[in-house]
Amino acid sequence: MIQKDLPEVLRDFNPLEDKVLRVIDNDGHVVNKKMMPSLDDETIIDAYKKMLYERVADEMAISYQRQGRMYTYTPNLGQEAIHIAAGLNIREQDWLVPAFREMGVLLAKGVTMKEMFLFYLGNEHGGSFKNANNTLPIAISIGTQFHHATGIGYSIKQQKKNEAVYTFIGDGGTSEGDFSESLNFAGVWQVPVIFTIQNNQYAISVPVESQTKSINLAVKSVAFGIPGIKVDGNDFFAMYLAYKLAAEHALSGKGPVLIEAFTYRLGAHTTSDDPSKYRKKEEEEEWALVDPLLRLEKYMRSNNIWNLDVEALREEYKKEIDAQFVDAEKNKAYPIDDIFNYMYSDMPQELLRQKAEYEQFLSWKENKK
Amino acid sequence: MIQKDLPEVLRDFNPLEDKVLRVIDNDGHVVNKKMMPSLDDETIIDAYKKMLYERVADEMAISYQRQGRMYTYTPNLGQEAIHIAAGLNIREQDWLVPAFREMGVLLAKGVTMKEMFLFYLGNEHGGSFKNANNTLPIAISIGTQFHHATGIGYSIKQQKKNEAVYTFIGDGGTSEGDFSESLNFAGVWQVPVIFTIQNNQYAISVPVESQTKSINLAVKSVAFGIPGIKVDGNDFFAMYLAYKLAAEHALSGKGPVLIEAFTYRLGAHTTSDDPSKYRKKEEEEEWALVDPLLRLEKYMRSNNIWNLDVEALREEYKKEIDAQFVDAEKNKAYPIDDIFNYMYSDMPQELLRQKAEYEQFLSWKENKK
Amino acid sequence: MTMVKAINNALDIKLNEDKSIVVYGEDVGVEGGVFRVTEGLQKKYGVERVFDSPLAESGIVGTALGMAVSGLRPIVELQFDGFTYPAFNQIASNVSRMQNRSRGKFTVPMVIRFPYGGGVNALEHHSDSPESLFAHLPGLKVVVPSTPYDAKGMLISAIESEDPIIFMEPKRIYRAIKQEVSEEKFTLPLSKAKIVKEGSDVTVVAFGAMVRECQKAIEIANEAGISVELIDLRSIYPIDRETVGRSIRKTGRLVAVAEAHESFSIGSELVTIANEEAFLSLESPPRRVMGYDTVVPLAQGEKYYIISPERIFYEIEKSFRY
Amino acid sequence: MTMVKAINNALDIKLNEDKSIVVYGEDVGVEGGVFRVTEGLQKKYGVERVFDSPLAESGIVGTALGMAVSGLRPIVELQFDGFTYPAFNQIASNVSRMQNRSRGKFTVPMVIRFPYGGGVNALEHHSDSPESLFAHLPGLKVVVPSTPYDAKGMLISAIESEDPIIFMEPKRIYRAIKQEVSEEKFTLPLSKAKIVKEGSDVTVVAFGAMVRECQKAIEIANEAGISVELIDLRSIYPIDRETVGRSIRKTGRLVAVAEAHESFSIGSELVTIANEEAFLSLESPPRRVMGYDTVVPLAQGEKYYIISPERIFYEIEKSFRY
Ligand SMILES: Cc1ncc(C[n+]2csc(CCOP(=O)(O)OP(=O)(O)O)c2C)c(N)n1
Ligand SMILES: Cc1ncc(C[n+]2csc(CCOP(=O)(O)OP(=O)(O)O)c2C)c(N)n1
Ligand SMILES: [Mg+2]
Ligand SMILES: [Mg+2]
Repeated sequence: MIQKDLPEVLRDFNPLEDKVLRVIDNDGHVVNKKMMPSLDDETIIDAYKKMLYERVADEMAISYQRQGRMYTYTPNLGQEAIHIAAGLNIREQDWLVPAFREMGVLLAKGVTMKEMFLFYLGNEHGGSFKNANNTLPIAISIGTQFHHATGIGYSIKQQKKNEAVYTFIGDGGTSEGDFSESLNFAGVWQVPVIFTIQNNQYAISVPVESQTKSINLAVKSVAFGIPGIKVDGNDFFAMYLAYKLAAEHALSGKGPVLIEAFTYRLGAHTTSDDPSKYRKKEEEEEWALVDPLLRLEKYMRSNNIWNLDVEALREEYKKEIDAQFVDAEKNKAYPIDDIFNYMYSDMPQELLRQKAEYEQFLSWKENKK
Repeated sequence: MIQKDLPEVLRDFNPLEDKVLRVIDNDGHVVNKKMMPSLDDETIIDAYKKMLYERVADEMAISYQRQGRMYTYTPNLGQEAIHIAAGLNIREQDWLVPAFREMGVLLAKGVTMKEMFLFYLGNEHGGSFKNANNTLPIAISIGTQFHHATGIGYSIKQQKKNEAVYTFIGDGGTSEGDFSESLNFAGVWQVPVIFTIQNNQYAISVPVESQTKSINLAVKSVAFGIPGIKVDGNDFFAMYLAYKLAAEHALSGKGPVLIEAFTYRLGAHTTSDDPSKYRKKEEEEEWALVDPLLRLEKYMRSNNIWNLDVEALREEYKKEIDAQFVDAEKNKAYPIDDIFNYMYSDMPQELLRQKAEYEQFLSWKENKK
Repeated sequence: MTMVKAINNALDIKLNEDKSIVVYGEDVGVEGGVFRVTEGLQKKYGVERVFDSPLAESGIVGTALGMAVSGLRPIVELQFDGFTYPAFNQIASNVSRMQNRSRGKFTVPMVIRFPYGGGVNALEHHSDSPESLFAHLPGLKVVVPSTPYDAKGMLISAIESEDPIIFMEPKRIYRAIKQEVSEEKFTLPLSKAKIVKEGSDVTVVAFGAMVRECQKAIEIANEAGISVELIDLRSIYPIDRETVGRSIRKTGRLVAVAEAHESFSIGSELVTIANEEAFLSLESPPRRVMGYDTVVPLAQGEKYYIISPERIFYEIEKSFRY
Repeated sequence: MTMVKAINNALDIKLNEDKSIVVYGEDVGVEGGVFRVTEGLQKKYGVERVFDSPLAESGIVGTALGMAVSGLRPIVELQFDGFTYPAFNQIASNVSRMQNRSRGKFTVPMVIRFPYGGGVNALEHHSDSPESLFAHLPGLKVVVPSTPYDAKGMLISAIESEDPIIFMEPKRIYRAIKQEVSEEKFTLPLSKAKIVKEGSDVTVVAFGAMVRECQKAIEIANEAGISVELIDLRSIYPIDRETVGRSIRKTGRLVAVAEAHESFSIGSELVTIANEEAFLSLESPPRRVMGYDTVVPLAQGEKYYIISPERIFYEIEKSFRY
């Protein structure tokens, strides 16, 4: 009954019945022909390569962190199908309001690995995503970003622009008040926002079963009168279709959509986290078998469009990514102005005074030597 | 499908289909025999009298405010069936976590009109509800009380007590993050809490249609995996049944229930509010016809248990209530200690110092005369 | 005009002038706000620009931030001081920080307005003075007018600022002071204090509804032969330390008056500024005259909490005679 | 023991002693907390008493209040300083006020623990020092230990208090300081400052991770022939003004060191107390040495923000030579 607002083709996937949109199965076989998005081979190959790139970038980042060359890092391992599917749909003029585990979508908006590294090296300039159009910085205070997305949706609607907003949250994030508030605002305002819950089944150590008793997360849409759909988040085609239809829905003025992308966090929460404290190796191994890259590869192989030399690609990406890291690592300059200059457009005297005092201290220190 | 957790007899009333639990119609005729709670005549007469008492108390309070003898007051007009039905079910040991528009339930817990008046005369002692067992003060910061109720529910469950919690919120309050968060916690913890939304269709001037796009408010329960039911809030019998079954459900360890009591705020939001600014006289008149007192009276008349002289009762209540008001009004004593003494169990030096300074000022002032 | 009218007038002027402005909050549309500050604006500018939001302060502020980074200039109303707290996380974690976080890629031109302060016999949560909480958060400017004229000019400046502004309105004098205020557009600087009255013996610093109480206290002081300089702070963050410092260097004495709880407050900040700017001139201990560290009492007890002209005079005299 | 171990030990002792105590928050159960402070407790006391909650700080604090008025004594963990803000409304509107609102019918025996402060190369929102925000709210007590010993004794006292306690843990020294601490139960007063080192020229007041930095600064000062008295505040609200005042009356000088933004802060409060308690003894302007009014920078910029022993010494010397 809420689902009547969904694009027709999705209506069979009622989260109230815990239905899941799926196009290929774990072996890469198409299980739902009707829903297979029509993508040409190049696009599929390109998608695989982008997923691989994100994977390699993650692996590299983890190793830099292990080498002590970078601070705590948040990997995306296992969630790449979601990101690349969103990334292929999001347009230059669309808005991206990220949480903190959507690197592939950021890359699609034009963020570079150098910027990502700079951010994780502790430099705010990395996190500003200067050249990524209509892209907000990473949101760390969980849930708050959903309100920003809804507000941007209001701007778009009020100014009659041809834009949509993509925003993301984790399964744990659905417990925050802001999650519910913002979906409710979005429903009332009927704004063009595509809300994605990346349900990777854990919030750090807490399994989603301890997070909520709702039958799934897509069903939460019912509370706010907006359409919701649960999608197999490790199925690139299902995710692609979901975003394509959600974008059409949003852009045609029909309001927001909530997508639950059901997936699994293959890695640790961050490089400071040790999942063996709270989950079984077997579980991880089981999910490794349905790795989104593996699944897409299987599909491509059985459809004879697999022509990739993954090892060669990996080497190529590694080199390219390492060059970006080294470039970021070189950037050790952090002028003291960077602390003060961006707090305000019109900097108050009070900050100028504080800076001047600090500079006095610095010159005293200099003189002591 | 969520509704499977509801008491069997309520399962036909699925909020997903926007069904409403109703026992008598607007003319007081029983429309659902099966659901008619078995109440003896005295109980029904007693319920009517309690509703009338709350009604008269409201009218008196409004007139005291108009006479300038009391500050802003929040009337309950039109919502009495909900309050008296809850009040007849809530037990000495059960907890009441009120919002600010449930006077009838407070009275059932042992709060007196004198206390209510004292509170609205601006004295905190009125709002402490000293003699009402397990009753929290009025909650003004909307939504916050739902968390308190859930926490109390946890205490009860953890300590295996035979207690339930009754808590209330308005339709507007369902938009606050705390509303959603607390239902989610309650679902995960499976606590014995009966959450009531008094949907009186307005949040001050804002109609419920501008508050949310969900098909009704009971359906919000689906997002948190707890049973929910929409009840005709002007139908005393329906409300009674709903509370009876919800209490059984909660007390048998089956977890929380969300009740939407669909009603109408017959009066102003508060005595400072003027509803003619935002709603039509005709709408008010229409709803006046389905006044819960009128409906119960019609039922009683057609079932030959109407033996009340309402005018006499009104006079009796007026006198009794006025005596309580006058008593409250007399209480002008407000020792300065009242400001400081209740902030802490173990009062910090800092407060003692502040009080001493103020007393120095007072004695200076005294000396000046 | 009253302050209510002046604020309404400022909103009207800016809504008319700048299509990117939107005004929303609880009951600000049809109802025109519980204090009637936004009266008539929805009718004039339509429901797309002046509207009621769902009842959720975090949502109101959080969505406004989204609007502010995407081409609109939202002005949101929070219904009372005590209901700013549900929005605290959005304010502290995002509104105040988005510009810094994005290294200036996004500015946050938005205004958060709300009535604050005591003295109106209100229920709990309707009498708070939370200025010190917001002033401690980096990235915000916090201002409070004390007259209809200032309210209008400062609000227009706030709306035109690229930085997020917390605009606190002293509800106690919403309608208590009438003043000739031009219907034309004018602006006032956001971070300048105003010397309300010059004097030589004691500096009194206040803002909002307390300015008027200080004026009454000064009359008593005059009779007692004490010459008071009264400064209306207007900006809580940043504090105009030049004006405040200069005055204290002249008088050697500070009495800082505000309604909030005294600990960790604007009063403490002013005492600190007195030390930083005028240490060698101080002739008596700079002094806070403020509310206690207690909940603001309900109507019957508020007389003890609220700061009377007499009490201000008492402190002025003590400072003077020290 | 490290401070992490000492806090764990305090929780263990109290959980064992008092069945009404529950411990919960994000990842405190199986995981034992992101800093391992609650490690092993769920195993020992069961999931009914030590457990993970859904991810919602307002919910964690709001439900704890419900528990506290109904017979339990909850100890909740908020994962980081910057994630206390979503709980701000529950803290400001209810936790701090329920006892007053109910005229003592209900007390609120609960502890809100969280790691705070900078110096650990963290992401945004993981380095804040929000003590001044909580200290301005009437009805709370705010404490910060600086050693494992204090952490244990103060936490046990906090748990036993009938009043709600904000218990801030300096994450930077969670494991940096080891100390002999008895495994037995002991308590420490919650509102007493500690004189860490006596001295006669300058009073330095600090708390949490800054105490250790001040100790380093004092070594430099010693060499320069300046005798510093170091006070570890331990209680932020209320401040032990007796101890602080007595020291400043002796030395005539105050340097207040803290990590938070300097405006409207604990530093301002200490300067004010110096004026109120020791005005006639002051020989130089009491001084705040604190963070700027900026977001705490990420790792690369944090060196500018963080307060070094050198900078503290610089201020001590300036104060001394004034
Ligand atoms: C408001 C807030 N509270 C707590 C945290 C600390 N924290 C960071 S990530 C995380 C778990 C998030 O889980 P989920 O939403 O499922 O996202 P995931 O990490 O799985 O992508 C927590 C508790 C935070 N960042 N923000
Ligand atoms: C957090 C918060 N925000 C705003 C208010 C101001 N306020 C008081 S009542 C009210 C409307 C409440 O509407 P509803 O929840 O439907 O309850 P009703 O008044 O209809 O019983 C508002 C906005 C408040 N008390 N608390
Ligand atoms: Mg997750
Ligand atoms: Mg209502």
